[in-house]
Amino acid sequence: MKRRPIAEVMLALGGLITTAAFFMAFLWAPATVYPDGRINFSQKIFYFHVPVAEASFLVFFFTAFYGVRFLMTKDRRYDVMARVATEVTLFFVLLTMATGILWTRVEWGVWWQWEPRLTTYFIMTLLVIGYFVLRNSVEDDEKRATYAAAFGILAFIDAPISFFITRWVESIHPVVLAGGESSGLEPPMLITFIIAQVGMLMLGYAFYQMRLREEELHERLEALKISIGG
Amino acid sequence: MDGLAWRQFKAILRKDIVMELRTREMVTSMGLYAILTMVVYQVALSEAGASLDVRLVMPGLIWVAFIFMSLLGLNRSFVHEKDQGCIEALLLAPIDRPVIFFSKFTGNLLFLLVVEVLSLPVFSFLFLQEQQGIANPVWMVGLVLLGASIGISGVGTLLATISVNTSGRDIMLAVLFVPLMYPLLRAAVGATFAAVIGGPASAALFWGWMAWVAAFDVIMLLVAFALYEFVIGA
Amino acid sequence: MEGAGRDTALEVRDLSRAFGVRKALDGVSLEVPSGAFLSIFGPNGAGKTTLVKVLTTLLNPTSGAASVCGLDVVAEAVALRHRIGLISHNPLLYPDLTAEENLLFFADLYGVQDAEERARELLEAVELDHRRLDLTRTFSRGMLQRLSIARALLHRPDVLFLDEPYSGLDPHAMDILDHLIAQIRGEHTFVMISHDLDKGLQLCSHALILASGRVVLYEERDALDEAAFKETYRATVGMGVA
Amino acid sequence: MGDIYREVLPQAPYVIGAYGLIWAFMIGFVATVFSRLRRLEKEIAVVEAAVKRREKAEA
Repeated sequence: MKRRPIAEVMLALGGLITTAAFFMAFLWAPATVYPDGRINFSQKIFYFHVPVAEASFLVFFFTAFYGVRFLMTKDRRYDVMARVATEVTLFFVLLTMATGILWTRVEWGVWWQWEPRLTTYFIMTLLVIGYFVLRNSVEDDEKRATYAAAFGILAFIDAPISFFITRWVESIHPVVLAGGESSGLEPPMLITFIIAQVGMLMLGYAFYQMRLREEELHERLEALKISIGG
Repeated sequence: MDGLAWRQFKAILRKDIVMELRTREMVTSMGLYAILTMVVYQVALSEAGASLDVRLVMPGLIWVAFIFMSLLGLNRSFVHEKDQGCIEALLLAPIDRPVIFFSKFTGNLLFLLVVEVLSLPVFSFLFLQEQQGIANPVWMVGLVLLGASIGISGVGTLLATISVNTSGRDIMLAVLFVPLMYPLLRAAVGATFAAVIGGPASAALFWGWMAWVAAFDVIMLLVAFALYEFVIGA
Repeated sequence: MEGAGRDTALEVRDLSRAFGVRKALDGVSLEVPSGAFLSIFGPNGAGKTTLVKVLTTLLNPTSGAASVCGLDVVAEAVALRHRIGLISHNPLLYPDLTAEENLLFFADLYGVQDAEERARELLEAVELDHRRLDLTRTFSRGMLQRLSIARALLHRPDVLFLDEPYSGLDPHAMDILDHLIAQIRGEHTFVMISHDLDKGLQLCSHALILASGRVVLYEERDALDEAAFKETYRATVGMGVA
Repeated sequence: MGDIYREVLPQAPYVIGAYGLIWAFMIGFVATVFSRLRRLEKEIAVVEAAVKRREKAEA
C-alpha cells in the first residue's frame, strides 16, 4: 500500500518535468541548422525520442533481472514484476518506433531504412512481442513463468547490441550519447535533453508501479474469491 | 559420476541417431525443404535475368534456406520426447540436466550439418555457372557453416524445449527463434559473402564476421546452457 | 537393497506446494512403512500428481520436507532417483526403438552394470523375450505396459510409483498387470495414484484420500471400514476444485 | 520571418505528430490503468464485505 503514493508522486513529478522539457525544447534550446543554413525543425523530435528509447532499454533490463530472480526463487511475484516490466518496455518501444519513423521520414526522406540501429531495434520489438506471444500459448502458470523468464533473459541480449551498434559499425543513425566533442550538443540542448530523460524515467517507474499495483489488487481479489469458494 | 554422465550422453545421442536413421524424419524433411526452397528461389529470381550476379545474393539465400530448414528439424527433435511422455522418464533418471542439453545439442548440430553439407553442392550446381567458383578456399565456407550451426543448435535446442510445451508449437519456435538469431544470421551472411566473393580485403572481412559468430556462439551457448535446467524441469 | 533395513519408505512432513495463490499441496504429512502399498485417491486437482511429482524429485516443495528411502527429495535428489521407478499410464518408451534397445537405453541412463543380462532377464519376466527385436511401435497397449514395467525395474528400485497404470488397459492386459504386480509385491514399496476405488483398495495396504491439497483420510487397509471409506471418498469428489 | 515559416512548416506536421503521439499514448495509458484500478478496488470492497458477512453468519 505504501508504494502507491510513491507511484503517484512519480507520475505527477514525471509529468511536470517532461512538460517542462517540452517547453524548453521549443522555447529555449536553440534550433540546429542544416549545412546550407536552413532550420532543422525535425531535430526537436530528438528531445523525446531518445529519452523514450533509453527508457525502453532500461525497463527491458528489468525483464531480464526479474527473470533471473524468478528462476532463482520460483517466487511468483518476480514473474509478475518481469511481465509488467516487459509491458512497459513494449509501451516505450512502440513510442520509440513511432517517433523514430516520423523523424526518418523528415530527415532521410523515407519512412523506414534498414540500417543497423533501426534493424536491431526492430528485432528487439519483435522479441518483446514474442515474449507475450509465448506467454499466451502456455497453459500452466508455473511453466509460463519459467519459459517467459528464460526467453526474457535471452531476448535482453539484443538490447545492448542495439544500443551499442551505432558505435561498432558504420551507421547513418546519429550517435547522441557518445560523449566528448562528437556529441555536438550545446549546453541548453543537453540540459533540455537530460531533463526530458529524467522525467521519462520517472514516468516509466510510475507506469511500472501502477501496473504492478493493478496486478497485486487482481491477486488479492483472486485470493478473496478462493477463500470464499473454499 | 563422470563416467556415468559420459555414458548417459552417449546413450541419448546414440538413441537419437538410431531413431533418425530408422525414420529419417528430420534429415529427409530438412533436405526436401532445402530443395523446395531452391525451386522457390529460381522462381523469385526468374525475372532478374542474366544481368544478375547470383554470387551477390547467394550467401543470403543459403542462410534463408538454412534458418527455416533448421526450424523444421529443431521442432521435430523434441516432438518424439514429448509425445510419448518420454521426457518424464528422462527427467526421472539420475541424470544431470546439462547432459540432456549437450546430447540433444550435439544431435541437432549433427543433423543440421549433414543436411547443410549435402544441400550446398546442389545449391551451387543449380545456381552458379562453371566459371563462377568460390573465390576463397572452400574450408572458409565450411567454417561459417560450423560456427553458425553451433549457435543455431544451441539456442534452438533450448527454444525447441520451450516451444514443444506450447500450443501452436511450430509457429512459436519461429516467432522466438528468428529474431534471436538475427545477429548470428547477419554475421554468417557477411562471412559467407566474404568467402564467396573474395577480393583483397576479404580475409579481414571474413575473420571480422567470424569473430561476431564466435562471440554469439559463446554468449548464447553459455546462457542457453545455464537456462536449460530450469526450462526442462518446468 | 540398502534400504531394506529401514522401516520407513516415505516420510512427508507438512509439505506444501504453491504457486501464487493456488495451492496444489497444503500441509500434507504422512509416513509410509517399507514394503507397504499406498493407494492415493482423490478428485481431479486434489494434488495427487503433484505429491507424486514432489516425491519423485520432479517438483520442489514450496515448504515442508519429504524423504524417500531416507533421502531428501531436494538435497539428495540424484541419489534418490537411483532408488525409485515410475510406471505411468504412458508407457514412456520410444516407439522407434526395439524393446531391447529401449531397455538398454534406460539401463545406460541409470548406469546399470550388467545391462544386457538384466534386460534379457526382465524381458523374460514380462514374457516379451520373443519380441525383443521388434520396434515397440508394433506393440499392443498391454505389451507396452509390460515392457514399461520392465523399464521401471531395470535399476532395481526400492520404491515404485504407479500413476494410474490401469487406465486404458483391456481386461486381459489388466490381469497380466495384476499378476506382475503380485509377483514383485514383496520386494518393493508401492505408491499408486488411482481413480478406480475398488482396484486401489484391493491392492493397497495403506489408503490415502487427498482433496484440495490436504489429507482427508489416511489409514491402514486392515483398520478400514470399507463402506465409510467409500462414503468419505464420494464426499471429496464434490469438494471444490480450486 | 517568412524564411522560418517556409523551412519549419513542411516539417511541422511530423514534429507535432511525434509529440502528439507521445502525449496521447501516455495519457491513454494512465487513464486506462486508473480506471481499471478504481474498478478493482470497488470489486475488492464488494467481495470483502461478502467475506465479513459470512464470517459473522458463521460466528
